[in-house]
Amino acid sequence: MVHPDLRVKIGPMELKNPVLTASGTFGYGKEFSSLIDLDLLGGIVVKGISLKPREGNPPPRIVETPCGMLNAIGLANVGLESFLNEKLPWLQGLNTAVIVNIYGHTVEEYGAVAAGLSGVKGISAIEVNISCPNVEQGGMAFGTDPDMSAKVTECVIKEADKPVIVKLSPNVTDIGKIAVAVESAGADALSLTNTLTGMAIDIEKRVPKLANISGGLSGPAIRPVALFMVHQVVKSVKIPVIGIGGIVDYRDALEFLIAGARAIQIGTANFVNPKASLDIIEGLRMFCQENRIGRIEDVIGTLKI
Amino acid sequence: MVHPDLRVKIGPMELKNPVLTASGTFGYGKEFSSLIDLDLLGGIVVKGISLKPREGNPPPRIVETPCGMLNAIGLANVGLESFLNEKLPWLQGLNTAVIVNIYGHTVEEYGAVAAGLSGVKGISAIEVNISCPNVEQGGMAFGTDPDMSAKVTECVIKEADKPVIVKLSPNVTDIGKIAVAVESAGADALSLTNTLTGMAIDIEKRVPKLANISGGLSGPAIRPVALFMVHQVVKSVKIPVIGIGGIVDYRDALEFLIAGARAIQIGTANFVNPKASLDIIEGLRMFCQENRIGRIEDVIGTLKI
Amino acid sequence: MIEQDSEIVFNKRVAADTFFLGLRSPRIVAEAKPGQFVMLRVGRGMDPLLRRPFSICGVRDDDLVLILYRVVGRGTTIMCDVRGGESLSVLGPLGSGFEMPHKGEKPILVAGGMGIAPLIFLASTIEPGSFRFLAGFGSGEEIVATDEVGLSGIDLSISTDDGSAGHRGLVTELLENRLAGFNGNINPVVFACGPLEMLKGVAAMTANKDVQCQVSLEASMACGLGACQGCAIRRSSEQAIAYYHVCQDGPVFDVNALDWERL
Amino acid sequence: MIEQDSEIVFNKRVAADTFFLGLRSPRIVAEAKPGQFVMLRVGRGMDPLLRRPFSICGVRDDDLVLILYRVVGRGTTIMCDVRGGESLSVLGPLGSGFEMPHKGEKPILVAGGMGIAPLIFLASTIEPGSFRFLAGFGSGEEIVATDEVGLSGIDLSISTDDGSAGHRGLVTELLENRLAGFNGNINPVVFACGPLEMLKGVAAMTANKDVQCQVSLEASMACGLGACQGCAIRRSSEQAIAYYHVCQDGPVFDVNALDWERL
Ligand SMILES: Cc1cc2nc3c(=O)[nH]c(=O)nc-3n(C[C@H](O)[C@H](O)[C@H](O)COP(=O)(O)OP(=O)(O)OC[C@H]3O[C@@H](n4cnc5c(N)ncnc54)[C@H](O)[C@@H]3O)c2cc1C
Ligand SMILES: Cc1cc2nc3c(=O)[nH]c(=O)nc-3n(C[C@H](O)[C@H](O)[C@H](O)COP(=O)(O)OP(=O)(O)OC[C@H]3O[C@@H](n4cnc5c(N)ncnc54)[C@H](O)[C@@H]3O)c2cc1C
Ligand SMILES: Cc1cc2nc3c(=O)[nH]c(=O)nc-3n(C[C@H](O)[C@H](O)[C@H](O)COP(=O)(O)O)c2cc1C
Ligand SMILES: Cc1cc2nc3c(=O)[nH]c(=O)nc-3n(C[C@H](O)[C@H](O)[C@H](O)COP(=O)(O)O)c2cc1C
Ligand code: FES
Ligand code: FES
Repeated sequence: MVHPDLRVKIGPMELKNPVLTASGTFGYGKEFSSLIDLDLLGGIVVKGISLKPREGNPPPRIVETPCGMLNAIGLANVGLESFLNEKLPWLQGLNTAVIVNIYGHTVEEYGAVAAGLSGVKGISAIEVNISCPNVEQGGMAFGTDPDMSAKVTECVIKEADKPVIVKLSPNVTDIGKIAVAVESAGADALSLTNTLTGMAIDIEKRVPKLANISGGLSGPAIRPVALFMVHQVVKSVKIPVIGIGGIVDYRDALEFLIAGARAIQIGTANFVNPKASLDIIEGLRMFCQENRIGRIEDVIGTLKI
Repeated sequence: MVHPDLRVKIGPMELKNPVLTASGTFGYGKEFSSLIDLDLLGGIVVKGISLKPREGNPPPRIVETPCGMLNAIGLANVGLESFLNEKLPWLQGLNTAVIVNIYGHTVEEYGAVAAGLSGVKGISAIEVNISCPNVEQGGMAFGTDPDMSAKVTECVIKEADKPVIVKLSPNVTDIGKIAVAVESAGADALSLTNTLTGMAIDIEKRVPKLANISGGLSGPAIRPVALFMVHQVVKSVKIPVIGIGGIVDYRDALEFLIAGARAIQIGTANFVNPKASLDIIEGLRMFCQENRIGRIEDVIGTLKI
Repeated sequence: MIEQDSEIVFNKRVAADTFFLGLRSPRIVAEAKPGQFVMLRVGRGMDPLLRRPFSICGVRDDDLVLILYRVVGRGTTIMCDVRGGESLSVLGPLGSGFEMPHKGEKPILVAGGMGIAPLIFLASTIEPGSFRFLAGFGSGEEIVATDEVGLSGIDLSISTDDGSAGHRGLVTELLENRLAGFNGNINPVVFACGPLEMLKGVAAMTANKDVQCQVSLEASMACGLGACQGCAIRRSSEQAIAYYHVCQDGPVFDVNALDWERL
Repeated sequence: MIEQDSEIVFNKRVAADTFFLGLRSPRIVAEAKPGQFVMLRVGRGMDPLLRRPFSICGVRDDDLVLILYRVVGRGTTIMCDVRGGESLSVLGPLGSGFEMPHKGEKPILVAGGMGIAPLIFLASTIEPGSFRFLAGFGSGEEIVATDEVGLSGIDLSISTDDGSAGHRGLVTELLENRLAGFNGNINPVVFACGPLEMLKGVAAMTANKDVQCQVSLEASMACGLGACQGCAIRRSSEQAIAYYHVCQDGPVFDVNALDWERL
């Protein structure tokens, strides 16, 4: 009882604890390395990587909202090549799972990034962000259509030699449908949710507060929505689900685990409290101790309905 | 300049100002009458009325969330007959627009409520809540499907002798599509959004905090999402749009008006500050005065992109 | 009923995690009846969002509304940091209040924890010595039975869960003893407020018996005005409509009006 | 760089809407360089959510981090209510800081409003009398040029928009006069911080000219660590990559590194 077992399995991948940092909120890991011991984390999901480097959207890119924030970073990233050469070697030196978040603007681009990560050591899994605009189909996100979601998934799986996690968008009528389509396409796991689309207006200048007009809403504000979607998806699929959305403390994390998420990701909370992920791991440990729970696995999916 | 003109037209209906109170958050008006002068409001949207009285869901029905709340009232209401006999006469004595929010569990039920309101004096418009579960089609809300949304709209219009406002659900992939379908079906105006579906879990008892499992998220947390949807819908349709979602002060209200909403509704804010709607009207007046705007109409839709 | 920013005259600790708040609001004082409550807006921001309900624990000097509260979560943690001179938005008085005891009745006030708050107000309006006041607490350090909160000259029977003061055990045990002592001549009438489990115990001793009993209940609330229908509570099964609304139909109910099995 | 709860030693009003905050953090003091900043978490709740960035205005006694701030919105309104003895979570020091002036250069510090904060720190680290300090304010009551904030013994040239103190007009006019006075022998080097419009004025006088100039800029920030890419700012168009990140590449930039047309 003194040391509860926090390990969880996400399909073929084992994590030392269920707490990951979410893509885009933790840079390439190094940015937080002088503040916290990264080796204590369940894993790090790096900023979304595309085939070519991307500069991202013009500023302003972020705006605070009630208990949340909107971002329109525009998937700025160093690109696959620089990632492999400049960022990954440092990450490989860590003793934690490294998950590479990827995206593309065409199905083929997704496949190409996955291919580029094939054979590379020190990567525990690929997380596929399907919330990006599908340029071939007029900009509506891949992740809002079950068929396109499945296509992207298949294409990545074909090229990847690592477990494939598909990250779902919450901006859909029926997330269960998308989840099932992605599961059928062979994904090893699902993570959800990405940000809700939102907007804010500067009433003095009468312009959108974000140069990009709209952005993605994250933070505690969206937690109830994300939790409900996790609850729905867990009921719809058999593959493991990773919960994301507005988690700031261990109690929030427990809500997702109890709902059936096998791991969780911490996003916006990293900005508010750079130690949030470690505080959550510690909180889960204490919760298990106080409630005489030997393994965190025994908490997962214990929601009574 | 001393007295800016706050009047707005919503299709055939003229309001003394663009501030309405949202359905379900203001009872039948009377509940707030000892706190504020209701005659100052642009209008009151009463609690959703169904053909027969409904008791609503078992408690707990509400739970607070970060900058928001979840409710699962279950559309408890006195029913059409009691509304007409017991609630409406009092409302008719007011000098403000009274809008009756209605819903049904079948298309026919919607029509029947609209028919029951036909020929009744003192009702400025009907607002149709299409976010309720469609019992004939397995419980998915009418408002998540363009065809069903259109059907409900047509059926209500056939029976109604008053302007018909259709209130859209935000829990959809493409709200623009639903808006267009409802416009084509002949709606006079649209209001949006209703609540986002969400959930919260009691980690000690491992049960949902709401007896109904999920509920509708409202309050400032959802404002960016609602605003973006208003922005999208305003671009997609020609009929007037009423903005709803997380508005707590006149600055929030202005974001929606600038985005193109011709009026706004105040929901959860009524609980936090029972004077919220009047404070907003006063704030809009001051804003117009300070910026030498003669008519609030001149603010509507002035977003520069 | 009004809503206004009210000056905090004092906000002081009176027992473990327990604070006593004095708010200046002559208009609420003028209207307030025992059993009614107010809703306070804690903090100026939007988080926590909703007002918090608190029973009126008493009034003083024609202008002070008194509140006794325990720090249990985010809202009350913010509240206990507020100092005299600052102000809070108060909405009230809300709810129906107790039906006052009649001649020839022997009131027994039964409080569990912070449930003592509305009963202190009630006690202050009925003749001293004419009633019994039973109050249960978790432990001795939680006892608020002091002059400060308006309990001077009142003879309290106290119980604590841990036996650190008064009777060791539940306040319902005190009530049981008390009720057993009554003969047919005097009608005991019970006024109870406290945690649900305690109230269930009180109901078991009084519901559908010859003992009249009014209980003050809690529920999650959004509006406090009867507008949102959030605070529903099951009526006793004989009644046609399934739910009361605690904020408007209550918070005080006749014990026989509720469905205790399903509360 | 660290993140820790730090004790507030003082938090006092020093001019209209302007406060001076002393936070105990020996570890930040040990690392801090002029031009760097910290991010403070205001309030304990989740609203406002994000930390607020503030320049380090100085250090004192090996353990005090000094911050000068103006109340402009929700976060700073909460901050100005915090009292000595309470604590705030501080993250820092962040960013790159100024490149210190070299021998033979004549530093000119140009501040607009709260832009004075990092320049006060800079001034405290260079030889008294060896530099010029020009400071613009909205009006006389906003002037913070007092001993209290560490400006004793420094000869400030002041301008105010409304002429209520010093030169009536913009601080950039003071700079223009000053630059006009230089001959070829001495290299003026400008350090500027203030509102964007003011910095544009400074850039117009210095960019692609013989005058070296470092400007300290602001941007909306989420992380302050270079992780979120939220604080992007346009590089000058000659450069291959379009954006700097203010929190990491700045907040201090060489005037020639930025695309002033599109800022
Ligand atoms: C009519 C009425 C009168 C009340 N009178 C008093 C009083 O005189 N003194 C007093 O101390 N308290 C009273 N309460 C309870 C008080 O409202 C809650 O303790 C308070 O709202 C908790 O706020 P919080 O933000 O600190 O807790 P939160 O952070 O909201 O919650 C912390 C914990 O308290 C529980 N809780 C929250 N709200 C309630 C509630 N309404 N009822 C029961 N448990 C709750 C939560 O489930 C959670 O476990 C009354 C409640 C009602 C409905
Ligand atoms: C590197 C850096 C150093 C800074 N140093 C100082 C300092 O030493 N002293 C000081 O008083 N301020 C400084 N600022 C600005 C300070 O961060 C903002 O004034 C503060 O965040 C406003 O918070 P608020 O919640 O009160 O305002 P909000 O409610 O968030 O906003 C109120 C108004 O202020 C504007 N605003 C908000 N954030 C910023 C920002 N980052 N930059 C410019 N305008 C903003 C908003 O657009 C809005 O109009 C600095 C900013 C940066 C980026
Ligand atoms: C600034 C920022 C950048 C993000 N970038 C990415 C990204 O590159 N790829 C991705 O899949 N998700 C990205 N996200 C989404 C987060 O990973 C996460 O899904 C979302 O923020 C919800 O979690 P939270 O509420 O804990 O932040 C980003 C989020 C933020 C706030
Ligand atoms: C307690 C509660 C009850 C509601 N009941 C109804 C209803 O009966 N019919 C309806 O169309 N909308 C109902 N709504 C939705 C509101 O009218 C509004 O669309 C939503 O709350 C978003 O606005 P807000 O963020 O300002 O609250 C209800 C909302 C709440 C909080
Ligand atoms: S709290 Fe709204 S009806 Fe009771
Ligand atoms: S604020 Fe996050 S990168 Fe600069």
